Amino acid sequence: MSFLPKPKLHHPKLPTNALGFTRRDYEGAISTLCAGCGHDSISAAIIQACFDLDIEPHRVAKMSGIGCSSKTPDYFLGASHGFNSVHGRMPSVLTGANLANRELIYLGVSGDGDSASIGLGQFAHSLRRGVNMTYIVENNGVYGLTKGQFSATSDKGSKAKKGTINADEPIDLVGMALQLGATYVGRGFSGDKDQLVPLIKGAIRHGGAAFIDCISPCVAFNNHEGSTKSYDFVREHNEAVNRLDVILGRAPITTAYGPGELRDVVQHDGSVLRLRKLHSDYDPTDRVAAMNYLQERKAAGEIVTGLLYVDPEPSDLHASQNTVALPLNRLDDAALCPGAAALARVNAGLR
Amino acid sequence: MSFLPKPKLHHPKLPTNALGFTRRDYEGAISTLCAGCGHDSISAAIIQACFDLDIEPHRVAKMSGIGCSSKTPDYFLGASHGFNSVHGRMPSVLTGANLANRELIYLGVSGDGDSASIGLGQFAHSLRRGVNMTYIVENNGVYGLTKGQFSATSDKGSKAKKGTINADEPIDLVGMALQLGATYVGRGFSGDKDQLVPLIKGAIRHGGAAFIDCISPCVAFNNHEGSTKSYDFVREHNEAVNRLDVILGRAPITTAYGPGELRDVVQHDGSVLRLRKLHSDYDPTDRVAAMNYLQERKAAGEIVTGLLYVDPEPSDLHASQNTVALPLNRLDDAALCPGAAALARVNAGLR
Amino acid sequence: MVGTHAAADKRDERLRRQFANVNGSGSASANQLFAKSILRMGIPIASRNIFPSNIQGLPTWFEVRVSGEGHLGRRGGVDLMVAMNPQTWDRDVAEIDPGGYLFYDSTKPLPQSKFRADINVIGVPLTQMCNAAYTDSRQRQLFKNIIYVGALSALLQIEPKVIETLLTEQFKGKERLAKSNQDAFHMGRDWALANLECPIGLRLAPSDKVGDRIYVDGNSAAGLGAVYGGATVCAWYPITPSTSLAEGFERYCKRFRTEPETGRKRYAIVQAEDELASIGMVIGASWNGARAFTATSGPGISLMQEFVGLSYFAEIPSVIFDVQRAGPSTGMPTRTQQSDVLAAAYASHGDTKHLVLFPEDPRECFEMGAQAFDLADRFQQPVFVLLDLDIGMNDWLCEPFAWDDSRRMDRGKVMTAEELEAGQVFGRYLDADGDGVPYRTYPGTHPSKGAFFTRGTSRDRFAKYTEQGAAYVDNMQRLLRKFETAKAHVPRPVERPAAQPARAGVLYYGSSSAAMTEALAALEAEGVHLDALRIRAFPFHDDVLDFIARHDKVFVVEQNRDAQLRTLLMTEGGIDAARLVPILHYDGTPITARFIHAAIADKAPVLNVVPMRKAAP
Amino acid sequence: MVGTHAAADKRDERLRRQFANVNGSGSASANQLFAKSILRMGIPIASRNIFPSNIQGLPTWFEVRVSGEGHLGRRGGVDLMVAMNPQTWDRDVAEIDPGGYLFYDSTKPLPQSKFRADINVIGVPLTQMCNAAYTDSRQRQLFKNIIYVGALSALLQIEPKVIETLLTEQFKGKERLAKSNQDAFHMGRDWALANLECPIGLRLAPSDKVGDRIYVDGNSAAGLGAVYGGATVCAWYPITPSTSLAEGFERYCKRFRTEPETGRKRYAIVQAEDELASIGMVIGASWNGARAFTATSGPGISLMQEFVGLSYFAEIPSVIFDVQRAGPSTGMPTRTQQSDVLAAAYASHGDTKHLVLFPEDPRECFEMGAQAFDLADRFQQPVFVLLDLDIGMNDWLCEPFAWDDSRRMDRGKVMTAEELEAGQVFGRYLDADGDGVPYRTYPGTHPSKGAFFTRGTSRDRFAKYTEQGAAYVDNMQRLLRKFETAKAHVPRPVERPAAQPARAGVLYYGSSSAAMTEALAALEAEGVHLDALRIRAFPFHDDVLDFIARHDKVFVVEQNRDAQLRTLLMTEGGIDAARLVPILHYDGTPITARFIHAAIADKAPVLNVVPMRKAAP
Ligand SMILES: Cc1ncc(C[n+]2csc(CCOP(=O)(O)OP(=O)(O)O)c2C)c(N)n1
Ligand SMILES: Cc1ncc(C[n+]2csc(CCOP(=O)(O)OP(=O)(O)O)c2C)c(N)n1
Ligand code: SF4
Ligand code: SF4
Ligand SMILES: [Mg+2]
Ligand SMILES: [Mg+2]
Repeated sequence: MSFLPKPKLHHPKLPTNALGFTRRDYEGAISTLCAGCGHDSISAAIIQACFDLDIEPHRVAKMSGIGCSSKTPDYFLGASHGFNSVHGRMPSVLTGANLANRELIYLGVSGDGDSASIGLGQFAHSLRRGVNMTYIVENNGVYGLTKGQFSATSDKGSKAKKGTINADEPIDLVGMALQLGATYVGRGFSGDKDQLVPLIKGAIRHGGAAFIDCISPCVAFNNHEGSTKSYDFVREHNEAVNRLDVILGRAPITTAYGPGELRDVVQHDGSVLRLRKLHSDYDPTDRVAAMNYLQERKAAGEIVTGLLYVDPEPSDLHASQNTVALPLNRLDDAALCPGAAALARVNAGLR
Repeated sequence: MSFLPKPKLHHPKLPTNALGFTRRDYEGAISTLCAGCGHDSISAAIIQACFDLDIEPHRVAKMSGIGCSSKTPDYFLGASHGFNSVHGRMPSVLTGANLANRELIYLGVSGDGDSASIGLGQFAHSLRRGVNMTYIVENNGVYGLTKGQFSATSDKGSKAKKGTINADEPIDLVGMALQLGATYVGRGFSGDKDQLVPLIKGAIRHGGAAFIDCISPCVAFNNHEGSTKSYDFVREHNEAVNRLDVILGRAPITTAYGPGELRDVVQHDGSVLRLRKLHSDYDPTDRVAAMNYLQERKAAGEIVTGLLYVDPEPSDLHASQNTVALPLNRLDDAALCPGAAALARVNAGLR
Repeated sequence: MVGTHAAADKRDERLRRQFANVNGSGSASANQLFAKSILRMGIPIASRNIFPSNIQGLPTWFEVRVSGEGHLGRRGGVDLMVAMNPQTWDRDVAEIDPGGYLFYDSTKPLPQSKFRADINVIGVPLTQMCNAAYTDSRQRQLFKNIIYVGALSALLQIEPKVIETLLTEQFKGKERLAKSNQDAFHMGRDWALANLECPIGLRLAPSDKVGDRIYVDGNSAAGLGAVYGGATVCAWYPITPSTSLAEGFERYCKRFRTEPETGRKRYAIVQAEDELASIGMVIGASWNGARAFTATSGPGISLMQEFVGLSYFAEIPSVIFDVQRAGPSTGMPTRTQQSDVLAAAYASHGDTKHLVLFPEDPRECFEMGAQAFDLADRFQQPVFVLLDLDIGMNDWLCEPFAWDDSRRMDRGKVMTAEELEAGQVFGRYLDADGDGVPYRTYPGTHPSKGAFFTRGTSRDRFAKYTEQGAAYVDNMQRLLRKFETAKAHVPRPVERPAAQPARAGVLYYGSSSAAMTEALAALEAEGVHLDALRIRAFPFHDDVLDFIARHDKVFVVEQNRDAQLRTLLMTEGGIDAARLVPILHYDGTPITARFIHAAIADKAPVLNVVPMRKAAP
Repeated sequence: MVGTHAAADKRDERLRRQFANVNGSGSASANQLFAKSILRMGIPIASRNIFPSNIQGLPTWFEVRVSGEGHLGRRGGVDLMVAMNPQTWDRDVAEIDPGGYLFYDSTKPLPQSKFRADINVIGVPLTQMCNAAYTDSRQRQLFKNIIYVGALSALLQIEPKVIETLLTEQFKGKERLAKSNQDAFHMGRDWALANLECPIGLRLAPSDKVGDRIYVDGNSAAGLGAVYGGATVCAWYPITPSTSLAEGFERYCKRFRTEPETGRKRYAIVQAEDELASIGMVIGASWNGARAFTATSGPGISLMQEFVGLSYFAEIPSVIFDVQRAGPSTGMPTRTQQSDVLAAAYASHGDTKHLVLFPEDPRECFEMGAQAFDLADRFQQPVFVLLDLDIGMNDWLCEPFAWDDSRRMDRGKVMTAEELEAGQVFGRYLDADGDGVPYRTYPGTHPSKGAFFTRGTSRDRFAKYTEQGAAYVDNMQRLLRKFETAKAHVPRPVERPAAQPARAGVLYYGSSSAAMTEALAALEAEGVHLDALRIRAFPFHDDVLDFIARHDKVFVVEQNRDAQLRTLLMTEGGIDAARLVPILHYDGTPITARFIHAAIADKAPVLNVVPMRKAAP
């Protein structure tokens, strides 16, 4: 049995996508975040990406932890099931959900406190398992919801609104993700939607563990001078290695990788990641080189953004589990229960 | 009041160190680990290092989590207080202990399950806080105590004793430690005591967060063919970047860092790390270069060992906390309690 | 809830006002100004912030209780509503008691249907006044709050002098700001005097009932208690409503614990990566001889369970301040409850019992905040101090903090190097004194004596690992003995006997105290006599069991759904369930006197007490 | 504990043997051989492994209970000790009941002082025999075990044919190994027949009491139950004694759940990074419509508390097998207890109540292992299945597993796309049926209907976030209603009425069952009549309260220190503490019939029952 999506009735002039949905069909409840919060821009980018990709909203599962960032799944894709779980544990909940039904699209939204402080372990282990998901950290360097304490991604020397200076080494989630074997790694900035939307689109179409670190200033607690996560600071230090376009549908125009400007990476599902290179020595399909480049630029104080690494032929957890094609949550009694006759044989073997 | 250590009466011919202790004075209870377990060799190396460094045993605090590796603190330094805490949480317990008394030497012993699986978060955060400690992971790629499941440091493709192949990306604790800002990072092998003892000595004399990943084969569950943590495999793939000597006491003979063989790094406390270089392009004081080198060699299948990185002038948690010189656990009522007069002023301010 | 109860309430005034401003903006300080001005007139007040679990833009309330008798709990119902938030208008108007007052911004006319016939309406054109007086939009917003404080001062007969003084104090050094605030205040006041009938039926008369009491929140008080209690290590993870406890500790430490010569700190505060790490650090520090604590709330308590079990079984002191909020799970993070009682008392798997303290107000938060460390050191186990959001985050009027300078930290049974050197037998888990409490040594104490290996596994009296059943049982029974010993050391309950001999009693604890006192007075006025006992600690002092034994029925008043303290009473006291009648309030708001009163009056038949009809007013 | 109880025991034989070999070496399979051979003679046995918390080298025991009546619990005391471990000699010898037997390796002479006068000593020069027969040291070690099995077969009259068959089965395909084992067996047997008085006083006679029963461990059984229950996702973290449950699930899945055409799996098993992740994955999978579980032990239960609260409050099914070990903290990881009852029933901060099942043996582990998933789906909340190390890791003789092929998974109230399409009102937390149980939808069900946002915070009936007290209370009360509904759905208690009308009763649960049955028989033989009720689930079925109401005094037998189930009975049943007399065994060894017998007999005076003096033997 299948039910066709029924787009809500909107203003007739709103543009629609291939499924007949308008952008509004991808919206959610009204945000209760602070006006100007970077997180709201990321929600908008997610909405745009899903619209562009012609995704059926109800085929997305939105998961999050706890924090201002983790509230956002309520503010986009209102027709999707969402799960605002507990602090720092989105990755395990998402992993379980993914195991249960391999057919949905999994979108994990988290904060820097949620993923780099309390949730660092789950962040790491979900990536190394290759869970097929788009994992976005809305990174503002502070705990927004609890009013402005430093998080573990705060840079050493960054100044809090109240004046204290952060003394601990920061955790660079992108560096971690690369080390941990994530197969799609990007960094965006909530202030640059043009860059962010395709990053998200590429991640959603990626068939493995896709991670996006999205710097997302907190206007309430971390947008002052001295902060390294303010709009101004990020704008000044942002160094994009490439610009991405995600091309769907027809056969890709495979551009050779010359000294020129464009490079096409074809993902497993046929989607094409078209990269316009901004740094000529950057190859986003070479993990070790990417790590090295990022370490160096970080040491030089740059915030490198763009599609930083992609493995166009990723594996995923279902592959390593070797699960059946049908989602596990659709298997019925016949497929699951061995029955009385088999049990009699088990009993016989136990005498 | 001070009590002089009273070495036990031993065979008169046993060599003694500067404090008059013999190696026996640094031993602990009899090990209950399997015969041949790598962990026992690490215990022996710790004993040797403490003997060599003329450490008063009771000035060491030994902490661990849960696992075969975490049992070992019972098997060395019997005159020290030890703390076998809960699984994966040694780092926080050690951090607290360190805060309470900055004058003791903190030795944290953990396993790969303990530190890379359940304990990854605490591992990371203790390093980025710069806790002054020697943190050793006795890395056998399996859960020994629970009988041989893969741990998170198991290499992808490594074969379990029962035959299953590990599908998840491994966590490289050395790579993590470097990213997280540890100021002393080494990798050793329990089968190479000559390399390991000075690594531990250097770590103990280091004034910040020192981490040693020590590969330590599990003879019961991970020493078979197909395992990448077996004695044979590690011996074959071991690539030492340098050999270390730790020189104490008199003024260091500062050898210039030429194209030649030796390099002396003087640590903050005056101890000299004398490095005999085995790879001429390896500079253990350049964090980014070290990370890059390690990524590359790892990709090439090598197990790089040696002193991988050191910051000879590390900071530590007490520095960033700006705590008083006297250990906090020695502050008395007068130093801690503001008293009734101050309270009267507090009250007055609350009316 | 039942309606207003006559006479006693006639003399009550209670104000509740709403504002739609952002948390932390001017309105909050205007609220404080209003509350403090009443206090400065010598009139006891109780104030409560009611705020949402987000940062900006959602409705917030500030509730002020003023009572002639000096009752400081919530009464229930509203006499004067300052309705500044259109978003919540209907709900706010509905909440006013019949005959009460509605104060609102009358700039924009509202349809008649938006009001009620049975209340008095006071409109002040606040926006219009602001727009006329200020051009800057920020100023308009800011001063609007001060203007309505001015108007209220006229309506309620608050002395203008008092507010002037408060403003001068607040803006010390910023004279221009002080001046413009004074002006705004008078603008409102003058408008009200000129255009409204002042004062209204609710009026404030200077009094001397405040005395030397202080006005402070429980979290700050507990933080200060930890300073006085000698805590040097605080490891915490931010969570509402406990964050301000760690912050309070830091504030007072900065003031009192900075080494004058060097500027260095006699304390360490670590914002840990999570609650597991926080409690781990506390245990590590305590093991190593420092006094250490953490502050958290429900979810943190759940995450700390494993470590709490270690602290119990390995016998390492730990102090955990749990500022309770409404559970379960994330629950209502900005609402109050007393629902972590069981999670604290029996925390962790296996057989465990922990010490729990229940402060009734900030003064006890201070006192117990200090005492918790003595108890933890003496009994070498976890000590929970159970605050709740109501005590923790609201300013309460309470007795001033007190400290006896001859008091010394009780570090418990710690064997020193001298004692070891003198040959005293040291068995880490040996019950040398027969009270169940063993001796410990700090690491690094002595070169060759007194070292031991701490573990969460079973061991013998000399800390050697063992799996022998007899040794295990021996140890577990000693732990029970220790718990028994603790009964006489924890804070005793406080009894408040009824005016007449009573066959029924009531037990209560923590933040229910103020509302309880008021409810008891109201019941007594109706001829319902109850002996009352305020429980201050678990394990229960013998007095608690005596009290129950002396009464046929005992009400147990709690702010949770499942009567959690009652479970402890039955289990530990062996008390018949039928004799313990639960009175439960758990909607997340602080319990009110009216609620308790009604709930008990409802059950009066079970007491075989016929309440006297009260005389006509 | 008290001494042996006469007549009934005369027909009992009980063997306990020790070996110092490494876990997993030949001795373990020799033990199995010995045990199985008795079983194959049709004689019921119960066997228990007692092992340390390490991998190699420390002492291990294997205990076999043989009882003419077919009692399968532990009796207490040892009749025949096979003392193979010099390390534990003294302790082992001391444990033998007067008149019992000591079997040992007599190769090296031992001084007289090492023996006891009141026991029978049987020496066999095992080492000498091995050294003579084998040159390889591994062989010497290996075959020594088979040799003593041979000797024991002669001493106890075990049929050699049975053992030969077992060896043939065991070494199928490895005929040479089978042969050499047969030889070793006969070497021991022949030596004993030639040199010892065979049989001894304890002898085994073929019987038919085993019937069609099976011999299996509870963890495997529970894992199989999860397969039959339709679980598809298992997320776990290794911990003794629960590891073999996940392994059992995997083993049976490999066998029954591999898609024949593709070799792909109809299940997923993730070894998570810790217990927090395990339960998180379970919740995620269940939320998404798969049946999912985790298996753990005490420390894991502590770590899962926060997530369990989420599962309760957000109403997401989760199944948690807790194979209990001795707590608190790390406790005794290889010893048994029933001490996580409270930690499970009231897991997490805030007001919570969870479903808990108590299987008595592997058969019930299977049954409840399947049923737990129906209950979790139906009630949308955590369901704990409380095994313990004794049931979980030992092979038990029990009724064969049974399955009705007409049985279908009860997926509970799941609204389908068709129903949504047909316009059914969907409110995620709406009590549409008045039983407290709401409807849910699986993610991805319908393009425009039925989606909702799951959260651990409070929300209204339509899953919209709210902080309104009334909506919160409404929801919390519905959760109580749901719990009430569950009472009739969880497994009913099983009553075993006394032979004569009894005024006293006894309650027990889980692995105490077998020892209880034996103790009841012994008490009955002495004239102490007790009605007995085995509790199988929390919340308590009305039958439990009825049972208590029908008796003046009720013993509650538990394997923990703090009488945890008794706490639940008082709290949930409102039962007077004085009527519930705790009988507590908690030294980490499985409870014995003798212990229960003695403890109850001790308290017989409280029953006003004078036990009849037993006739002289
Ligand atoms: C177990 C637990 N501890 C603490 C909290 C309190 N808390 C809520 S959100 C948060 C931090 C959120 O920071 P981040 O993930 O960076 O999100 P942001 O608000 O900055 O977007 C904390 C500590 C909680 N909800 N649960
Ligand atoms: C909370 C918790 N979960 C699980 C366990 C069981 N456990 C004990 S040791 C161990 C793994 C140890 O592995 P590792 O740290 O690598 O140590 P090794 O034994 O290999 O030296 C586990 C899972 C435990 N003790 N506590
Ligand atoms: S507090 Fe910061 S992170 Fe939270 S909503 Fe406001 S701006 Fe965003
Ligand atoms: S199981 Fe492995 S890690 Fe544990 S003691 Fe034996 S060899 Fe060492
Ligand atoms: Mg953040
Ligand atoms: Mg290991």
